Order: sequence, then structure tokens, then C-alpha cells
Amino acid sequence: MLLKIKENNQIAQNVWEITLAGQFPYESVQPGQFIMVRIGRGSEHVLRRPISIAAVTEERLTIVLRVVGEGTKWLSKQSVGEQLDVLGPLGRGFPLPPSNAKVLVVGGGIGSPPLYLLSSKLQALTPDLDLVLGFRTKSECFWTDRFSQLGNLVITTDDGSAGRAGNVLDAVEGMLQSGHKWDYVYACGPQPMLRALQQYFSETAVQGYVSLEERMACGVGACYGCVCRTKDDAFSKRICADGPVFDWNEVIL
Amino acid sequence: MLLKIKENNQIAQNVWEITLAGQFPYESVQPGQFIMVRIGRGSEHVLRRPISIAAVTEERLTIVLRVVGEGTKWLSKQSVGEQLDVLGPLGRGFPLPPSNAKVLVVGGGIGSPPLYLLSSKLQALTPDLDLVLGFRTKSECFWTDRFSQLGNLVITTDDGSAGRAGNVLDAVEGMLQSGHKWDYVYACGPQPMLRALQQYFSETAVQGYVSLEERMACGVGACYGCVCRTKDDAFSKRICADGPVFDWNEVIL
Amino acid sequence: MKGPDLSVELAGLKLRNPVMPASGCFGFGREYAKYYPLNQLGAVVVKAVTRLPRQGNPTPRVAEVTGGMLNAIGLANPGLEAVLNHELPWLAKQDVPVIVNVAGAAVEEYVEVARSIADSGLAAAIELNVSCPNVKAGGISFGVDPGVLKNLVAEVKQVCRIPLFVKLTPNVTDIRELALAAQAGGADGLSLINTLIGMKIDLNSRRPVLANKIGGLSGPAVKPVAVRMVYETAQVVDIPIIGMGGIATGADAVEFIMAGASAVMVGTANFTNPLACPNIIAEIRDFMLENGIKSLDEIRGCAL
Amino acid sequence: MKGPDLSVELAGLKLRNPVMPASGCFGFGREYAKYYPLNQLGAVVVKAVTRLPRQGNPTPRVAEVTGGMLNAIGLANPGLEAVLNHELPWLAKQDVPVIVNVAGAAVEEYVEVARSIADSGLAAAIELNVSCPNVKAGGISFGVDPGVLKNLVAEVKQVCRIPLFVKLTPNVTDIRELALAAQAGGADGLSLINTLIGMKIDLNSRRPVLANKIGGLSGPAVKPVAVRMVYETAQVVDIPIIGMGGIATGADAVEFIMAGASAVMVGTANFTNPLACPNIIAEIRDFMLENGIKSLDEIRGCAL
Ligand SMILES: Cc1cc2nc3c(=O)[nH]c(=O)nc-3n(C[C@H](O)[C@H](O)[C@H](O)COP(=O)(O)OP(=O)(O)OC[C@H]3O[C@@H](n4cnc5c(N)ncnc54)[C@H](O)[C@@H]3O)c2cc1C
Ligand SMILES: Cc1cc2nc3c(=O)[nH]c(=O)nc-3n(C[C@H](O)[C@H](O)[C@H](O)COP(=O)(O)OP(=O)(O)OC[C@H]3O[C@@H](n4cnc5c(N)ncnc54)[C@H](O)[C@@H]3O)c2cc1C
Ligand SMILES: Cc1cc2nc3c(=O)[nH]c(=O)nc-3n(C[C@H](O)[C@H](O)[C@H](O)COP(=O)(O)O)c2cc1C
Ligand SMILES: Cc1cc2nc3c(=O)[nH]c(=O)nc-3n(C[C@H](O)[C@H](O)[C@H](O)COP(=O)(O)O)c2cc1C
Ligand code: FES
Ligand code: FES
Repeated sequence: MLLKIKENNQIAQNVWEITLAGQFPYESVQPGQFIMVRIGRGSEHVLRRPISIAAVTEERLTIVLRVVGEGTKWLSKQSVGEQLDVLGPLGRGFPLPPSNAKVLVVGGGIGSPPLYLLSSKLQALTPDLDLVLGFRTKSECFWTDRFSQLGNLVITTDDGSAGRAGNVLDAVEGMLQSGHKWDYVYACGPQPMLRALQQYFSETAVQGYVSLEERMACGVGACYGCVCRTKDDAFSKRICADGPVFDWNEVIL
Repeated sequence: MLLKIKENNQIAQNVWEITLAGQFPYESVQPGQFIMVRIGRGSEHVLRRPISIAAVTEERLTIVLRVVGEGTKWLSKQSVGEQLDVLGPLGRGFPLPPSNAKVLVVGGGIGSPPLYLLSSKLQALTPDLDLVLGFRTKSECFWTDRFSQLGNLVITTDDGSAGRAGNVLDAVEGMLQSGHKWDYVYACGPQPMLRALQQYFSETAVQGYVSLEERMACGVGACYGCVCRTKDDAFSKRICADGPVFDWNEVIL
Repeated sequence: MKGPDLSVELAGLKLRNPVMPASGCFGFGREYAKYYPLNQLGAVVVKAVTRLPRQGNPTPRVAEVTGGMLNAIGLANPGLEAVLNHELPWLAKQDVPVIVNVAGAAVEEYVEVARSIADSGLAAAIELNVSCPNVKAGGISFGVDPGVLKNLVAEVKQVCRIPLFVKLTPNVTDIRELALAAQAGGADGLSLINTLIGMKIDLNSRRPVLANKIGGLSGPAVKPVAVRMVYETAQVVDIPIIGMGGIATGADAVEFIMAGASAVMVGTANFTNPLACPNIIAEIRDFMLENGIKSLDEIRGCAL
Repeated sequence: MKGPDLSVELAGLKLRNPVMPASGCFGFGREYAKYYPLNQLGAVVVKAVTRLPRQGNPTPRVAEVTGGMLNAIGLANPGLEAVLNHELPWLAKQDVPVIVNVAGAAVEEYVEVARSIADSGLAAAIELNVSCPNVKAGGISFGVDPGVLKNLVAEVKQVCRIPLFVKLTPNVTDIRELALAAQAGGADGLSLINTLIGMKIDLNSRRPVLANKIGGLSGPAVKPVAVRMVYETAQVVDIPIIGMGGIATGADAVEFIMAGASAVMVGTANFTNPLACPNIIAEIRDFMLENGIKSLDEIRGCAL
């Protein structure tokens, strides 16, 4: 699918927000799903890049990306009016909780974007959404205003330059100690963060969903490139097709 | 060198004219010299493309190119304001004749552009410049107005849709029969045309210079990619560095 | 007016057109069936099948390089039984010939898997992936020694009632030697090339990007090597060749056919564009129309 | 503050930095001397020299492919005498070590050329190009058979009073075997890789683009294969390795060093950008500065 770039703006250090329009099954998007974006216009880049859907309206798709290599750099440089070749929506998103469940959403850095779409859906279901977003430093924070409209937002930065100093787990512990309780945890971010959450809640009844990342080739389940380890140690799950969201009891992080 | 595109216009079927500006040794350009233009911005294309200098002013360089493959197609699509990475001026151009010599200039198709720069220099030296330019068909003709200001221009097309029907050699023969005489012939175009001219004048005292083409890698004489056969059969000449212009007595066409 | 005829005959198999996905780049067909009906393809070629399920290598398993990619999937697959019970029956309903890529760590494994697949009646042909390390011979690939290869092919041929293609690895000094060995062993056709062995190092971690360190290079970067090997092989063998390596356009496919290939496979390009195979088929048809070519026989091997 | 130290020692040669142009991509240095002083380079490596002048192959000799190029120059060069009398004396004035690439069609030719070059005192080292067809052995390249290679290297080593590098061809099943053979023959170092053999067919003429049909593939497309071969070779030999194949940036050069190379050569990239070598040197320096690396010894082979 060719989608037209409507906006492409830097919103934090190395972070860009791109809004796309064009033929796309906007209504069918589940929070946590992603698109595969083609890079360049020749044959130098043969692999698409997986990018989460951060927000969606009836006729717009928004992605947020951090520039880390050639592909994301190229994306950050595309002009309004140009077209991106995308596949999607791909993968399985976050299963939504029953109404009125107590929910915590935890994001780490560039893992936050898909949680925005998730949280905007959760807002209607859960009266009192807790959100913890961790960043390295103030200049890397983005969308904090948007997230704060969806629930009780706690920001952490490693260096304390914005919000609470420390990592997201410190914040989660602090909230638990001050009496917060959750039935569901939804998380996306670096693997060590996900692992720490998984372990922290392992002896509890809290139901958790984590969104995983791996280098992908096809993005549709055909190449077996992006598998993750599952606890039953059966034939490994493909993150692109069986995930990227998994029940945290199912996967070894 | 990075030169900025000032104009990029289609001027005939598959033919584009590009005008460039920026730091360049404009004054030192000899007619017949060429530039090597980089294609694309990544590493898909590793070889530059040789393109003749068609016209030069104190601060502008003009090239004319026919779209035949990926590189020329890419060039035709570059927008005004973008930069091209060029090397040059490269090669050895046409040696100019003494004043008042009688001169014929013969161009075939996309071989004509360097002859424009040549003819504009010849105009000052020779009172009565004869120009024969051959094209396949009318829609492929370009710059005929510009050339006609420099001398007595005869156009030929294979199908007779413009100018005289037939090839350039037919026209040259016709002119000879109607009394034209030349001391010097300068030619650029397809190899069969150059060979025909070389043979046609082989028993005469007419001095001739032909500009040759070959696939090039370095364009500066370092790779031995672009050699041509010389009559003394010594170590072959490199078209990029020892040419592209050769005395027609020197080379086997 | 009748359009150009894209059909090809390949060791007795009659294919609608010469374009098939390459093994390992198309799963067992289910994923791409969401993008187009599989019966548009000449055939479907499935992921390598081994006797038992295989998890494959640790991740990262894929990496991008200039004009291509590296993979070290490690023959991950659900194993013979699951393929026979779940994948091939589903594929049998798709109205397209199915070629099963077979891998193994010992001659016996190849033989057993090939026999079961052939006997199931669910496959049109078998493609032997001989790039696998030969466990009994100290991990050297089956595909690099002519004697070892000929013996493997001969053993499998005995139990294989359907056409047997042998997929050659390009990581050899002389592809012709191996091609002739496979032919002597009884191969009905050859597929080439499998991936070139490559590596990419990450400058930040200072380690190879792939967990497996080395991986197979595929994509446009390998096309010149692949075309050359098809060309060299076509000059010496009598059996048909399926060419592959970097095919992404109809022009690429035609280049392989001119080099002597009877059909082509498309791997990495499926990842760049899920519609790569149908697009390539359409582009081959356009090329034939524009050039007045009625049948691919007219251009097969014309560059030889 | 002292900047990073880019100097390397290579089989007794002390180089200012690890970056050299690759043979055949830099003529005899004169052309690129117009773009920058050659003493910015670690060394200059000249085009292959044979005993007699060679015209090389018919044209077209070069073609572009995705991420690379094919060449079939055919060892065109002015011959030993002209090189000794005209090229090396000029290079001797450029204040930079000169490595002479030597080619031949028989062991005796290699020996004669190498001896003359070494004895002239005008070269710092010799690089044996063993991709040449061995005329006496039916045209098979010297670089594909360990026994033949070891013998060639040993013969040349006897007459060569300066360091002897052997440049390996990648068109072999196991590069380690050839690397060990060259080492056993007495090589002081190894250069790898030469070009992969490839082909491109022109769809209009329906013929190979190169007059020679096949040609050598170089450029970014081959980098993963080259890095892998350097990595594999570094694990088994004790002599230094000069890595090359697709290097176009400082990052590419660092990748080869991390794979175990002591120095690098830059071929095709000179054509894309005549300032490729000086740029790469500057980029290596920047990388070292940014990462607090004082000497290349700190990262050499760190990915092994
Ligand atoms: C399901 C999923 C959703 C993602 N969503 C986002 C998002 O919303 N915003 C965002 O900024 N990033 C996201 N990422 C990470 C993003 O895909 C990588 O940062 C990006 O592919 C890097 O490409 P590059 O060309 O800039 O980097 P390079 O390092 O040059 O890429 C080289 C290759 O490695 C792959 N690669 C490199 N890093 C990663 C990584 N961390 N994860 C997966 N592949 C990688 C690339 O896809 C490419 O194939 C997501 C990843 C996955 C798997
Ligand atoms: C000295 C010289 C001057 C030239 N001047 C002009 C000019 O003023 N205008 C113009 O339109 N063309 C000119 N040409 C031809 C021009 O270089 C080619 O048409 C162009 O390189 C084709 O590139 P491509 O990528 O479009 O074609 P592709 O076929 O995709 O190119 C593939 C490779 O082949 C080479 N190649 C293909 N055709 C030619 C050719 N005819 N000559 C040389 N290399 C070729 C390309 O440079 C490239 O390396 C000149 C050639 C030479 C040698
Ligand atoms: C991710 C991936 C997995 C592959 N798996 C297999 C396989 O299981 N069996 C096999 O014979 N070849 C396998 N191959 C090789 C391809 O079938 C093909 O030979 C190679 O990729 C070259 O074609 P391409 O350049 O079009 O990708 C695999 C290639 C890729 C990229
Ligand atoms: C035009 C050209 C000519 C070459 N000539 C030689 C040669 O004479 N001797 C040699 O050993 N290698 C020769 N090579 C191989 C290069 O030295 C180098 O090994 C190869 O190109 C890979 O490096 P690259 O990818 O940086 O170009 C040549 C390569 C090219 C492109
Ligand atoms: S990326 Fe291919 S299976 Fe997930
Ligand atoms: S193109 Fe390299 S010598 Fe002419």
C-alpha cells in the first residue's frame, strides 16, 4: 500500500512523528499491531522496517520512530507529499481487558508509541488508567501531553531530568507501595524492562501482556526470522505473526 | 564537486537538458571533454556515468542526455535545486584548427551535444562552418535552432520526418558533390557513423577527429576499462584519459 | 489474439509459468495466500523439511546488507509429520504444484523424508537442499564434494517416485563439478543457487550481527554470481535448471532464462514486496509481448 | 592531546595507516595523485604486472550491477620493463610504500617478475595475484588448489627479498585451506578477497554485457562474503591479513579490522569517489576518537 506523508516532524531528540494518509484498513487496527515500511526506492534495501502503529483515526495513521540506522534515518528525511510503501496492519495486538479492570500501562522509550493507541482504547474501558513511561533523559521524552490525557501518567528518566528519577520499575514499585493495585499490565519497551516486569509480577495473579521486538525479514510469518522462545518449548513463536504481543506467562524473555 | 541543478527540461523524445551551477573550472573546459556524474545517493550505483559537456558559460555547465537506462533515467528525474556530484572536466577535447580552415562538424544523435560547444569555439575561427547532424526521426531532434546559429546546418533523419532523408554520410556526399571542401572534420556519434566517415575520407588529406565512447568505471585513466584499439597496436589507449577525442588515423573503429 | 505462452515443462512437471517462490522465503504458503491465490504461481516451494521438528538458530537470524540480506534461520521447521498432516493437505487444495524442499543431517534422514513426502502423493516434486552440514562427515556440507553428493542423490532417487531436483550451494570452487555429480546421481533437475556464506559485524557491539555469526547472503547482490553459475552449468548438463539468486523483476527472471534456466525461483524479493511473484509473472509476459516472443523456448539459453 | 594512532605494522612494513587502494583500481597512482598527495595512504598498490605488456580483453570490460560492478580487464598492463623504468621510479618519489601486484601464466613468470621487482629496490612488498589462469595446468587458476598454490608461493618466496603477500581468490569451497597453503609456502601475509566471478546479460542484445562474458564482481555487494572470509581466515593463520571487498566507508574498514584484518584495501570505491581513500582514513580516525580507541590493536579481531 502506498500512503502519503501528511506530516513528518521531529518531536524529541532523534525521534520523528510521521502521519500518513491513503487507502488503509484504519478501522481494523488493533493496538499493538505494526506496519512494515519499505526503505529507499531502489534495490539497496531489501528488508522493510517494522514500526508500530501509534495512533489511528478514520483516515490517518501515525507512527513515531527513533532514528537508529539507515532505514529510520531515511524515513526521517522524507518530505510531506511523498509516498511510503507500507504493509499492514500486521501481527496480533493487545487483548483488551474486561470493563472496569484495573490497568497499568508501562512503556520504555521508543516502546511507548503503540501504548498510546492502546491507552486510548483502554480509556473507555477502565476508569482509572495508570501509565508509567520511562525515558533516558528529558530531551528524549515525547507525547507526554498526549499520554497524560489518557490516565494518571508517571514519567521517569534515568537522570531525573524530567519526572521521577530512576527506571520504570522503581516507579511501579513506588505506586504499589502507595496502594495502587492492578489486574492487568501492558508493556512495551526494551527486553530487560519487560523481563524485570515479568519477574516482578511473577508470583501474583496480575495478567500481563508484553510486546516483543526482533529483527524481521518478511514481517508476515513466512521466513521464521523473528522467533522468540516460549515456555512450553514447542516450535517457537514468530513475533511478527503470532505476536508481537504475548501473554507474559507464555514467553521466555 | 557538487553542482546545483538550475534547470532540467525534456527537449526531445527521451532527451533531457540539464544546466548546472556551482564551483567548477568553467574556463578550462575544452570542447569534447566530459564529466562523470554520480547516480543515486546510496550504494546501489557504484559507477558514475560519463556525459559530455554540451555548453559552458562563466558560471553554468549544460549537459544533454538521452535516457537509456537506470542512471540517465535517474538524472532526468532530479529536480531543480538538487545537487549532482560530478567529476571533471575529464579527458582530452578536440584540438582546434588553424584560423580560416574549412571545417565540417558531423554529429549523430546523442553524439551532438559536445559538438555544440566545439562549434561555438569554431565559429570564431572559421568563417564558414558546415554542420551535419543526423537523427533517427523528427521527435528526437534537439538544439537545431542553437546549432543553426553557428554555421550552415544540415539536418538528416533516417525517415525523412525532418531535414534531409537518409544518414549523415549521404548528406556529406551530397555537399561534397555540390562543391563543399574541408580541411578538417570533427565527428561524434555512433561507432558505425564514425567508421563510415573515417573510411570515406581515408584516401584524402582531410584531417579528422572523432570522439569515442566506451563503458567506463573510473573515468580518469586508472582502471583500463575503456580502452580502444589503436593502429600501431601498442598498449591500447584509454578513451577516458587519452581521449575521448582521437585523430582518426590513430584508431581502429 | 493468443497471448504469449509462459508455460514450461520441467522434468515432466507442467507449470503454468516459470515463477516459483524459493524455499524458506514463503513458509508453507499460508501467509502469502492472503495476498493472492497461490495458483497464480508456477509452483509453490516450501521451507526445508527435516525428519523431526527443528527450532533453528538463536536470534537475530536475519540482517540487512547492501542489496541483500543474511539469514541463519537454521532450518527451523515443524518436522515431517506436521508437514505431512497439516501443511501439505492444505496446500493440496490450492490448485498448484507443490515442491517440497528436503534437508537432513545424514543420508538416511534425506532418504526417509524424501520417501515419505513422495509416497504421500501430496507433492509434485522434491528439491534436495544439499547445503546442510553432513553430521557424519564432520559437518562439511553435502553439496561440496562430488562423490558425497552423487551418492546422496542416488540414494534418494531410489526411493523418490516423483521428480527430484537438487539445489546446489554456490560456495564451491567449480559449480559444474557438483552439477555433473548430481546429474550422474540421477537428479531430474537442478536448482541454483542457494545462499553465499556471508557475515556482518555490528560496530557498536563489536560482534557479528547474527547470533550464528555467519549466514546466507541472498538478494540482488548475489545475482551476477547466480547468473554466471546458471550459465556455466547450462553448458555442461542435460537436465533442466531452475535459476535463482536476486530475482526481483521480470527482467531479472528473463536474464536467468537467457542464461539457460528453464524456470526461476524468487526468494528475498517476497520480503521486499509480497506481490513480487505475481508482478514478475506479469513483467515476463509484458517482455514477451513487447519483443514478440511467443514461447520461452525462444529465448532459453540464448546468451550461451 | 595525542590523536589516535592509525599506524599498522604489516609483516615488517610500517604503514602510516591501514588504508591502501586495491590493485587494478588505482593504475600506477598517477591519476589519483591529481586528487591528493599519495603519501596520505598507508601504501600504494599498483595494477597487476606481467612479464610482457598485455593488451587485456576486448571491450566492454566493465559493467554495473546492483551494489557493485563486473570487470574483465584481463590484466592489461605495460609489462615488467615499462613498470620498472617508468612507473616505479615515479612512485618512488611519492614518499609512500609501494606494493606491486604480480601476475603470471606460469610459475616461472611469477618468479621472474617478482625477482625483478624485489631486486629493483623500488617496491616495499609484493602481492601475488593467484587468480590468474595457470596456462600449464589447463587454465585452472593458481589460487584454487592448495598444492599448486603452496608450490607457487614457495618458488616466489625464494627469490623475493621483500615481504610477500598472497592475494586469495574467493571462488573456492574453503578459503582456509588456501590460506593455510599460502602460509605454508612462506607467505608473509594474505590479501583477500579478489573478485567473485559473475555475469550480466543484456536483455536487448540477449548476450553477456562483457565481451569476455564472465567478469569479477566487486563493490559493496561482495562485502558480506569478504568479511566472512577474513573472519574465517583470521581464525586459522598466524600471518597478517589485508582485508578488502566492498569497502567504501570508514565503518566498512573497521568492520574488516574487527573481523581480523590488519589493514584494508579499497578498490571499486575509488571509482565512485576519487577521494574514497582519504575519506576512509579520516572516518577511521573519527571512529577511534568517538570510541576512545587509541590504537587499532584494541579492536583488531575483536569480533572473532
Ligand atoms: C514489532 C516492532 C515494532 C516496532 N515499532 C517501532 C516503533 O514504533 N518505533 C521505532 O522507532 N522503532 C520500532 N521498532 C524498531 C524498529 O523496527 C528498528 O529501530 C528499525 O527497524 C531500525 O532500522 P534502521 O534501518 O534504522 O536500523 P539498522 O540497524 O540500519 O537496520 C538494519 C536491519 O536491522 C533491523 N533492526 C535494527 N534494529 C532493530 C530493532 N530494534 N528491532 C527490529 N529490527 C531491527 C532493521 O529492521 C533492518 O532490517 C519496532 C520493531 C518491531 C519488531
Ligand atoms: C565520453 C562519453 C561522453 C558521453 N556523452 C554523453 C552525452 O553527452 N549524452 C548522453 O546522453 N550520453 C552520453 N554518453 C553515453 C552515456 O554515458 C550513457 O548513455 C550512460 O552512461 C548510460 O547510463 P545508464 O545508467 O542510463 O544506462 P545503463 O545501461 O543502465 O548503464 C549501465 C552501465 O553501462 C554504462 N553505459 C551504458 N551505455 C553506455 C554508453 N553508450 N557509453 C558509455 N557507457 C555506457 C553506464 O555508464 C553504466 O556504467 C557518453 C559516453 C561517453 C563514454
Ligand atoms: C530467510 C531465508 C530462508 C531460506 N531457507 C531455505 C531453505 O530452507 N532451503 C533452501 O533450500 N533454501 C533456503 N533459502 C535460500 C533461498 O531458497 C534461495 O536459494 C536464496 O535466497 C537465493 O534467492 P534470492 O536471492 O531470491 O533470495 C533461504 C533463503 C532465505 C533468505
Ligand atoms: C577494474 C578492476 C581491476 C582489478 N585488477 C586487479 C589486478 O590487476 N590484480 C588484482 O589482484 N586484483 C585486481 N582487482 C581486484 C581488486 O583489487 C579487489 O580485490 C576487488 O575489486 C575487491 O575490492 P573492492 O570491492 O573494494 O573493489 C581489480 C578490480 C577491479 C574492479
Ligand atoms: S519476520 Fe518472517 S517470520 Fe517473522
Ligand atoms: S574508465 Fe578507467 S581507464 Fe577509462
